[in-house]
Amino acid sequence: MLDVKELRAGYGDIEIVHGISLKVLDNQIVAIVGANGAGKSTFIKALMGMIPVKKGTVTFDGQDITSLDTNKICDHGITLIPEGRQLFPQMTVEENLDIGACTPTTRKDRDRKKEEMFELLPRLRERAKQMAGTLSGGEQQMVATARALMSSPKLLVMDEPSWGLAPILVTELFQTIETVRSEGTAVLIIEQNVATTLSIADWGYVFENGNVTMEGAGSELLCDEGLKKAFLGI
Amino acid sequence: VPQTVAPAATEAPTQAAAATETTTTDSADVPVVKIGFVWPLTGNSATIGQQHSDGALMAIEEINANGGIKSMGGAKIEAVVYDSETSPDVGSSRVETLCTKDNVDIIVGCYNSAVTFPASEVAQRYSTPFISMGGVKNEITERGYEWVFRVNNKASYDVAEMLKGVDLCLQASPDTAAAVEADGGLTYALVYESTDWGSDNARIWKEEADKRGWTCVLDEPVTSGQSDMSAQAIKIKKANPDVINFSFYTNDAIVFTKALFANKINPRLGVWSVGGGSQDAAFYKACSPAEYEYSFVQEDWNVSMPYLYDWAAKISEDCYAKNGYYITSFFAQGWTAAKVAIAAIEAAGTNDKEAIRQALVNLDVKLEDCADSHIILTGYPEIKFDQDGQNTFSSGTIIQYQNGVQIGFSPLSAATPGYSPIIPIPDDFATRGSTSKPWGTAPEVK
Amino acid sequence: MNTKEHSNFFQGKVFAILGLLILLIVPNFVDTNVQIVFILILFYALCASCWNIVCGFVGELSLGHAVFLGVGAYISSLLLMDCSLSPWIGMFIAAAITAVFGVIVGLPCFRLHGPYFALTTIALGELIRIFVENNETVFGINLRGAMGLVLKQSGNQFIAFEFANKITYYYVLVALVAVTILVTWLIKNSKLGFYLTAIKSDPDAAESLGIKLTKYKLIAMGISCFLISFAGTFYAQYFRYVGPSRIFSHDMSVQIALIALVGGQGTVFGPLMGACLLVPITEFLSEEFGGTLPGLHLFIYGIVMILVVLYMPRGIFHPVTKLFKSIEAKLFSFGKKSVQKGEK
Amino acid sequence: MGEIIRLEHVSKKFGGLVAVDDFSGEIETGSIVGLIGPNGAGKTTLFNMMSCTYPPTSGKIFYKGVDVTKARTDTMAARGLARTFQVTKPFGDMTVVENFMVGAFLHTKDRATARKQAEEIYDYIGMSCGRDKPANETTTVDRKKLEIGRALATKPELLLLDEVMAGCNPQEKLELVETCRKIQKCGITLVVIEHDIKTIMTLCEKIVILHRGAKLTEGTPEQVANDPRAISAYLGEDYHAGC
Amino acid sequence: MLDSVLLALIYGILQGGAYGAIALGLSVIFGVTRVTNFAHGAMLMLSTFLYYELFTRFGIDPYIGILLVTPVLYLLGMATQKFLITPLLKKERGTTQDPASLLLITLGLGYAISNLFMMIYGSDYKTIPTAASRSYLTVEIGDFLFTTQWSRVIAFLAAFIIGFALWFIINKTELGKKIRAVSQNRDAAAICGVDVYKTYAVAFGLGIAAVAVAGACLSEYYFVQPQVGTLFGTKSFLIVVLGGLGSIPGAILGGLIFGIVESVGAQFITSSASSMLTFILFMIMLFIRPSGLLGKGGKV
Ligand SMILES: Nc1ncnc2c1ncn2[C@@H]1O[C@H](COP(=O)(O)OP(=O)(O)OP(=O)(O)O)[C@@H](O)[C@H]1O
Ligand SMILES: Nc1ncnc2c1ncn2[C@@H]1O[C@H](COP(=O)(O)OP(=O)(O)OP(=O)(O)O)[C@@H](O)[C@H]1O
Ligand SMILES: [Mg+2]
Ligand SMILES: [Mg+2]
Repeated sequence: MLDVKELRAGYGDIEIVHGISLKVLDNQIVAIVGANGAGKSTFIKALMGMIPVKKGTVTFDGQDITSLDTNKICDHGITLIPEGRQLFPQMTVEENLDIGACTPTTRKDRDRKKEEMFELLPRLRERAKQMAGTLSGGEQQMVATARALMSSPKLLVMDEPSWGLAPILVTELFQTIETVRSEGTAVLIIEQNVATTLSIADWGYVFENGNVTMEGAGSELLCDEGLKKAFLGI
Repeated sequence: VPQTVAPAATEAPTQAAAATETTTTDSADVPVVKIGFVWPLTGNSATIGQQHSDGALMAIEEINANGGIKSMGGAKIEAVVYDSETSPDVGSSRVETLCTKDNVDIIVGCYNSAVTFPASEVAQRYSTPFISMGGVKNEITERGYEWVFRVNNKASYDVAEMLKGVDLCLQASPDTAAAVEADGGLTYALVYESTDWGSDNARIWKEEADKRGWTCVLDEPVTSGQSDMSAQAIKIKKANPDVINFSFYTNDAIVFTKALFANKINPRLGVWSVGGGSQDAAFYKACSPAEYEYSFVQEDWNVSMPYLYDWAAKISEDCYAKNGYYITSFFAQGWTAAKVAIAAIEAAGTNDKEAIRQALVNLDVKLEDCADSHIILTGYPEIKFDQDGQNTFSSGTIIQYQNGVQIGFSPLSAATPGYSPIIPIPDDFATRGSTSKPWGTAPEVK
Repeated sequence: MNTKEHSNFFQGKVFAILGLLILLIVPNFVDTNVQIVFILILFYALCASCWNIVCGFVGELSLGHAVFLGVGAYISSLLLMDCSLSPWIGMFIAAAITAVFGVIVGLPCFRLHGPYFALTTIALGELIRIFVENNETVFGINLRGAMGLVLKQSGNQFIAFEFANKITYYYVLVALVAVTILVTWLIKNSKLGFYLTAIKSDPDAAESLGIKLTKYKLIAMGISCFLISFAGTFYAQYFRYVGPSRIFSHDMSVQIALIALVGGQGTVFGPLMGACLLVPITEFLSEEFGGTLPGLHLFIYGIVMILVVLYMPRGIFHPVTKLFKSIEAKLFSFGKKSVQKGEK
Repeated sequence: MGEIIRLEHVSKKFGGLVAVDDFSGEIETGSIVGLIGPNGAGKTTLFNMMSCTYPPTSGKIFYKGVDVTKARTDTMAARGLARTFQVTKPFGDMTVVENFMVGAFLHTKDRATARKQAEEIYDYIGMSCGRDKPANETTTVDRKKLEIGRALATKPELLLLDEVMAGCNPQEKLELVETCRKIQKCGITLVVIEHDIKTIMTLCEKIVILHRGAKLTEGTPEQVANDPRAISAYLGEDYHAGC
Repeated sequence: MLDSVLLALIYGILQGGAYGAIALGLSVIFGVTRVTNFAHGAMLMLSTFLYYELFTRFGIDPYIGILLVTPVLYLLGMATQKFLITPLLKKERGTTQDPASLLLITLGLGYAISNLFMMIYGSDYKTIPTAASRSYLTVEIGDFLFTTQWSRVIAFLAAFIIGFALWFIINKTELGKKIRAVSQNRDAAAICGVDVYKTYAVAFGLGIAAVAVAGACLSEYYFVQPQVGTLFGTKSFLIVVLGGLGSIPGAILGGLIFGIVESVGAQFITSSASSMLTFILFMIMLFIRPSGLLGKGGKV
């Protein structure tokens, strides 16, 4: 469903991502792993139209979405859980979720979706009326996840969702991801938690200095010796 | 390019005329005389500066159309106009530019006293004659500068005239005078903007009033730029003075006048204005006649001029045709200051600055001799500078609005024949202004 | 910050030196009328540089800095008028008092941030203006209220800070500007400069590193006020008149801030560049159009500001030095290659 | 050795929310203490109070025996307490080394000395992005290291690290663990907040688990790992099983 | 004495409401876009000139003119955002936005607008002599006379109407939710599918539209002149800051405080001293509450 070809992007004059091609098929979990600074987040930003694409194309469900405005890309059914939460600090948790479904098409389902989210993450129901800015780091991450799911996206992009999460929650998070996929949403995930991620991923890409150096089925990659050395510290 | 009215503006018609005949004079031969003007064309007193400018430029146009400076072989006059932005440093820089770059022969300016101070000093330094116009601060001509002259009055003259006007009113209505006396003597309220101009007027008024034994019941400086003066009106009402004296520029004058009227404040000897905003044509467009009915204004010119002299009436008509208003104090000031500058050059017969200065020192123009020269539009009986460079004859008129018409009554020489001040002010708020004529209407001489 | 800017500045050195030479020498050979513009350029450059020392480094926008200019002007002029003290001495007394005044005022103000700070400084400026306009005497000192201070001419005496020709005034300013820029440069490369820049980027982090926010802001404020007071003395002596409605005006404050911002805040030479760009434009437009079409010059001024911001949002300093650098690189590309090799 | 910092019945309320609830404890000079707990347990809040970013609602804090409950952040730094921020706060306009210099200026006025110290720190914590890279162009790990280095530059005796390893991959985490050990060897006391249990278990001598603002348990890594309350509240059965 | 203080209080409240009405737009714009719109006064002035033209050319009363002028100003506001501010924000995308450049650009715009009108209309003071400005609300009980133009009363009421309308839009509508989201985190809003720049433009437009309504009320009792903006501009800033930037009730509250202090204060000290008093009070209040009376705590 997502097909990225030869994407090049960067900040200002500096090119960070040097021609990356990547595919996400229907109902797949695709993982991107790589060292810090490999350009994973930059790739995602370019994909989402948050920084300009220098070269290459992004097609989604057969439509060219290269360099559209971020909100237009969202309209196509891609949502992002950005690096570092990015909530609306002075709005309540509930309002944060509302914004997650604010386009005319998604708004219809809003209340039902919200209920679903509260079921999924009960902590949020407790905090529904609290200002998001005063939540703890982990609570904020939950809000960010729930907010992204509010619009029932076709593709969910997650940039380090386990950042700052307690181990219990990390486990829950990965369960959530599988639940989401089982409901028909494809997932593109960036994670430092390489082992767990690759174990649930259908396909994985390894980024290094803005290039894809390796790709393959999640379980295959897990067994790769070089990878083990580089990321798993074994 | 600074505004150069002269040759370009007036030559067009004359050239057209000349073309049908034959070329008479080679325009390149005609020497040019330059007069520099610095006025507030933006900022708080911009409307006033604009009227000065209108007056001066019309005066120059008139001279140029009538053959220029005769003693210099018909030299054309070129006006160089700058905006002072109502700022002392900009104003004095512009005067410096006039002295150095434009090399003008004489300078006229700058209306605001605060600008005139440093600006006239620059002229003094460059030994260029400077005619102060508008600025009433006493000290302008009290610094011993031989290059600085002032055509118009000092602040102390303004106030003295007004107090004399109040005296006249008391004389005109002995009943009122007796009533005032019975209440323990005359009381007055001073309301003024807290700039040097406003506070100066208030200070001088107080000094003069003390001599007469009058009591100050309210001394109220107001920061300029008010959008409501009800609070001040309440205060005045409580103080209940016999006379209110105010000094405001146009914007505050409008707001103040409206507040007084709304609150039905009616001091028995009237509301007196030092001028400033209430001499501005814009003031009368903004206020209805009912609001300024019966009020007294110290006009810096003789409002009867157009009715007393045909030539002045003609200028007033021309002014209306060109600018959309009849002569105002500011127009007259600009006109006369420009004319004085021209007269000095005419008398000097040369561009030499020292000669022009000498001509100014020796200048002596009487109103009755102005039938052809039209120098004195300000209604002074005479223009002659004392050793300080101050024109000691400069005087304004005290007028009262009666049925919307300006009626002059002090000094007696400028009185509109057949009228006397209406004192005490009638309490006719319900009908006031209903029979008023539009502003600028001439009084019917009885 | 430092290293980068240094290299920038020194790489554009041909132009920098050229520019400074123009500022130093050219005024000798032009009409008085042009000299006036040069004087105004340096005067505003001086004020803007002082503004920059506190606001540019700390990152707060003061829109009331004219107050300190005015206080300096008033004190030195009063000392001259009432105590017959030469402005050369008076200006140091004035500077010291202004600095103390600045610190006292800064103490509460620097608790505020962003727009709150900016607008409080506006209020402060207006307050002082109205206060001086309405009070003839303060603590027994005759301030002469709204009338302002008129300095008498005393003949062209050096001791009285009064000179026959503009060029002398100009060189006095050159000295003052040079001192200010030197001070700015020294600050920028000292502990103080690092601390101020740190405070600007993240006050919380700065505080956790042991930086006393208020203390360093106030030191900067004191230095800024000390120096701007000289500009005040110069203003008073040059125009020989100090009126509260101008020197304490909001317009003056905004003008000072504008020049520094357009030049590039937090840079050593930015304010000077800003003044070199804006002052001639204002002067030229005001002279050309002030008399014929009142308002046009300020209209164009506004448009210029918009354009500068749209195309150079961080001020003209960096783009201009970059431009100079590239021109220079082209002009001297010859000799440069060998130099580069040598460097490596 | 004695304790470097002691908290007595410290509580912090935000409006109605109790973030830290009657917490008491102390930290031995020279040790590495781990502070763990679920999200929102009040770990960062505890750090903020220890570094005097805001005062506790009630309770007292003693640093080296002195009551610092109402002290200010900047004076704490001068007394030898440094911290990092969970959300990194680099001085973006400055280069990496200049960031360190800001810290180093706490003990020197001289620019050259500060620069020298800053460069030493750059080498010491093993950064590789280039000394003169603008701080806002650095990667996540480098930002974390930048935070640590800047804090180190103030020559602290007590260093509070708030999730410096979050967002790092295992390899990088190992590096950081080494760095922490190195720092401890220099005689600096460390308090570390971290969610990665494996890392914290290997690094710390003592672990405190915070739960809903209160101390749930404390002890050596083994004690904690086997504490049933810790397992149910925080570590999860999975983790326990995994061990 | 009591009489006059009571009167002054009423006048002060009326005047304060009018101040609040003018300041509201400023507050909204700041709240959303974090732009301190220094062109606020100029835009107010611009709207009064439009009412003036409508009145003199077509005899349309400003209160009716609102229907025509407000949409125009709304578009103007949107255009300002779109062509001047959005490019700046886009340029600085990712980095924190620099308040200085936004200040400069709005200041420049203010200069340009007010001087453009200076060129076109000159510096004359013009008034719009409508029925409301010429008819008075008078309450006379014995010696006690309260009288004011109806237009001032309407201006006072307008403050609450505009305030309520804005509050409603921002807090109770879907659009408002988006506006608030954008104001708090534009990147996050974008990934939620909100068109950030359009929302900014809408918010800016709303703020300017509110100014246009206030302008109609103002032009009914004050005069029309290119300098009017400077006068009310500065005051609006102080009011908004006093009330708390971005807070709608705060703007009205700030206005009322200013109006009351000016008016009642003048009964005890001179008017110019009471203007000083407002400034002093302003500063004292800020030092006590650094983010304004109703401002949300913390840094802005
Ligand atoms: N705003 C920016 N401006 C300039 N360079 C940047 C910016 N943000 C990131 N970079 C640079 O881009 C490179 C890649 O960063 P990116 O955030 O994409 O890495 P990542 O793979 O997501 O790593 P991480 O695991 O740290 O999130 C880094 O070298 C970083 O220095
Ligand atoms: N300034 C504040 N105002 C109101 N509530 C706050 C504030 N800061 C923190 N809180 C609340 O206090 C609780 C503790 O927050 P804290 O940041 O200390 O958690 P934490 O243990 O660091 O969590 P995490 O591991 O997710 O960072 C949270 O519920 C949070 O919502
Ligand atoms: Mg990343
Ligand atoms: Mg935390």
